[in-house]
Amino acid sequence: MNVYTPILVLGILAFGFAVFSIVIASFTGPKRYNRAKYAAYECGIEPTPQPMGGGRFPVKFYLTAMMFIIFDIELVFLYPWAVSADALGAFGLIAIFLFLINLCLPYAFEWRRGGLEWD
Amino acid sequence: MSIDGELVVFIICGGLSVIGALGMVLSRKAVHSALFIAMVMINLAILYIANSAPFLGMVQIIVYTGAVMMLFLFVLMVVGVDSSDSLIETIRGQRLFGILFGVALAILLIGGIGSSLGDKPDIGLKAANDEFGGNVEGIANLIFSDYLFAFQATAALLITAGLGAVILTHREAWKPKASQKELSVARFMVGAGHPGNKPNPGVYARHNAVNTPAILPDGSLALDSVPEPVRSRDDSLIVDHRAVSTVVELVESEDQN
Amino acid sequence: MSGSSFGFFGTDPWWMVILKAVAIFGMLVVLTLFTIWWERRVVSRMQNRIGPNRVGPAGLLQSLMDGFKLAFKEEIIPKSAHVAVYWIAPVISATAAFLAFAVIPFGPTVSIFGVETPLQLTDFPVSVLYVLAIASVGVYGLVLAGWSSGSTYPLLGGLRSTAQVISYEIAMGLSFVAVFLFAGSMSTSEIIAKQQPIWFAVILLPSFLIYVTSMVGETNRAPFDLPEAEGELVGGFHTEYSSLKFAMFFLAEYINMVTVSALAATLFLGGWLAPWPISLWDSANVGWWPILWWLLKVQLFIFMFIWLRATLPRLRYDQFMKFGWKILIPASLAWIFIVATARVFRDDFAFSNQQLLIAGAVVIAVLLIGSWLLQIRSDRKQAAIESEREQELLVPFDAMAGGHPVPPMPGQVLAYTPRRVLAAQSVAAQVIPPALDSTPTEETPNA
Amino acid sequence: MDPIYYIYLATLLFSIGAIGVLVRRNAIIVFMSVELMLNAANLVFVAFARMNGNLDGQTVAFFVMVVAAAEVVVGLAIIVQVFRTRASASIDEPNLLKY
Repeated sequence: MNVYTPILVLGILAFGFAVFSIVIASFTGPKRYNRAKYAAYECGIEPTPQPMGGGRFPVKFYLTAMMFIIFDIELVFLYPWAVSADALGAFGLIAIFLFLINLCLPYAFEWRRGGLEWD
Repeated sequence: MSIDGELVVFIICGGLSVIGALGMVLSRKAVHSALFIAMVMINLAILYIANSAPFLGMVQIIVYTGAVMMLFLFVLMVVGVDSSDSLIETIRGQRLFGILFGVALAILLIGGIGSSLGDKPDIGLKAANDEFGGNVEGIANLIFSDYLFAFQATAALLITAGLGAVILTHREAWKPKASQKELSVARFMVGAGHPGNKPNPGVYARHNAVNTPAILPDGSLALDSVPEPVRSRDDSLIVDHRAVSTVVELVESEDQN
Repeated sequence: MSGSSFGFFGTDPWWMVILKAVAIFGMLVVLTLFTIWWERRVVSRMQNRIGPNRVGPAGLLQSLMDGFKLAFKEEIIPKSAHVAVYWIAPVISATAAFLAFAVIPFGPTVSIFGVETPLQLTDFPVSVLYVLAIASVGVYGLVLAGWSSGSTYPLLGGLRSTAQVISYEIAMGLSFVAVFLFAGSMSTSEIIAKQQPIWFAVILLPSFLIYVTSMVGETNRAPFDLPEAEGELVGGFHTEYSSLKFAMFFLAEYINMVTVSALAATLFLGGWLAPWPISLWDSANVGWWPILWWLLKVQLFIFMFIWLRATLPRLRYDQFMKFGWKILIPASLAWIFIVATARVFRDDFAFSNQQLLIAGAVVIAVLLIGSWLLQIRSDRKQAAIESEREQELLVPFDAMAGGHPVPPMPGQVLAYTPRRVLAAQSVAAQVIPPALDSTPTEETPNA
Repeated sequence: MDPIYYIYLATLLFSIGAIGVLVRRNAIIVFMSVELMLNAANLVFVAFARMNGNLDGQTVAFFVMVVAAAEVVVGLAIIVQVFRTRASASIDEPNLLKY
């Protein structure tokens, strides 16, 4: 019984509860077919399969996710340092300081180029 | 081959990851293969934890499944979701040779590794982990001593990645964003079309859909009331309800086709 | 008070593990139902109305009955939905919401049926990272729900709320760094053991404030819940969901709220440690009492969520994305620098606390004034651009200015030659219809 | 349990990734197969770290993950550019970009 089996037990419990309640819904609920009900919510017209936004690519989502990856990597490097900061002392501080300054450059560049503004 | 906890975990997670990998390669929809590979990554994270690498398992889920696959999903949902593969093969028989090559690679590697590493002792990481007080501290000590140069090099790599992505995708706006004042001035300029807001679609009509133009007091259709994207798509979408006596007829006619 | 040694975790008998898991599961479901009821009551009291009081004593069973009602509602799966992913999304959301609670400590070691065990399901050296990992898996539920519903409103809602959760997850992660710096470890029980003398909220106040703000953004709550705003994107990513699948998202949202509050209590308010006046009573941190302190702290945070929802107006999407990216992240980075250098100066160069406080205050003051001046400068530059562009707007672009005709730059418009003005008037004439019985096809202006 | 099985699993995943790269035509799927191959390499690093008893394997796997993430950032930026000009993400179009 190592440290991780309780997580498995809670996971099975939660997964079972979620699947059980979703499967029940299809039996307990009534079934009344009505064409309008099953149409997707598009203010009343059939959505022709168009590329979303008419082919224009909302680049803001891509840029946010990209910036998230860069900061995620920064985060993941910060944690080992933070945990053993006392052992690493001043040397560790300078190394992390340089690392963070380096990672602020793409952030500053995107800020300046307006990648962070949502219109 | 003693049946212990780790073997059970290996069989379950290993099997799931192989199924996920096959699903990723074979699935029709791109988002499904993204989900399959996310499943593979989570199973690999569990295998890392089984190999006494908890920090790496968590990093795998946070950085890889949480961020990289999220970027994939973002791009997939907005770009290539429905761009299914074109089945024409530029190189004749590419599909067949690809699979043959893959299988040959697998057999070669397993054979080679199996014979050479058969009797490797399994020292295990108990000692290494506890030397600095834990797995994370051990990795931190390594990063800040032997791998310091690689650590700073990844920072430089991330600068180039960040700059490259912004330059490639972010288009500088030609003219600065129009302020509220400029917008209203442009709206009332000559030839700018209908300055006020247009009648809502479906007003006075028998159907409240967006593609039903409003009827003006003198009985003619106000085409401006149909929103521009619908109008620009094709005129067949604009439904004129004046001719149809009842809405029921319309609904049934649509049910037939 | 026995510090957390990992010897305790992983040695529970199997029935104890199941007992603890079921207890946590039950507590979470009951806490969710209670939070839903409590939120509706508090929000209504703040708006001078009574709130649910019909079902059960003072309306306590209201949310339970809502659950049952949702079970009996019709299951509508839209025609354009991708059914497999449509089913998986709520399961991912709900399971991830429950799993995050495996590492939250509720109390010290206590004897249950004669077995000495800590009041915590499990703990390992990277447990706070585990919570972050589960949170990022939970985000999958949002984005998949949005995409699988098929129509554009849920897709946009799903993408927007995912972008928001991602942005605030960074600020949350950065606020953990200062806590790990002081606690020296990432396991929740260790962090609580280190908070015994003084809570981290007191010595790391900026991190605490950043965490509380990003907590609200992370769960799509209160002032940051634009993707689900009725006026904006109808229902956000769960527009097309009905009956119990919708209940799963609802349950996942409230459990996420409880999880981030429990994490806030654990990391910053000393989890189950008794607050100051009660901690003087010596047996306050022993036995079953600490669960009460833990519950009070979590309810304090949940009350804050509800209070925010009842009072603050909803922020626009670009405003809180700007807030997330441009204010929270630089602030937490600066705070990490300050804390790290202060610790190094204190340990290696033996600065006294008093000197460090002065130096820290000076640095923070310099940063604040600097950002304030930057803001003024950029505002003034913006106003200058605006006024300069206004003059430019009044003077129409003259193609023949340099003697030789020059094409307009993008954004500049050619002066209206008479022919175009005439065409514009004819277009205007079109709008007034010539006759009564013209069929729609003739209507399209031929200019 | 003999850690050699992890290495067999990793080679299996690696070859499935290789097949994916060779067979599939959608640029994003090819990119995901490359990610799968990188993950298989990480698993081998972790298995060897355990066999040899030091943490170097895990640290290198950690760096491989970071580099793969940076690679995805730029790779997807290029795929997005190809989509913007060609409105399709198939891997045949990029060579037309030079015209």
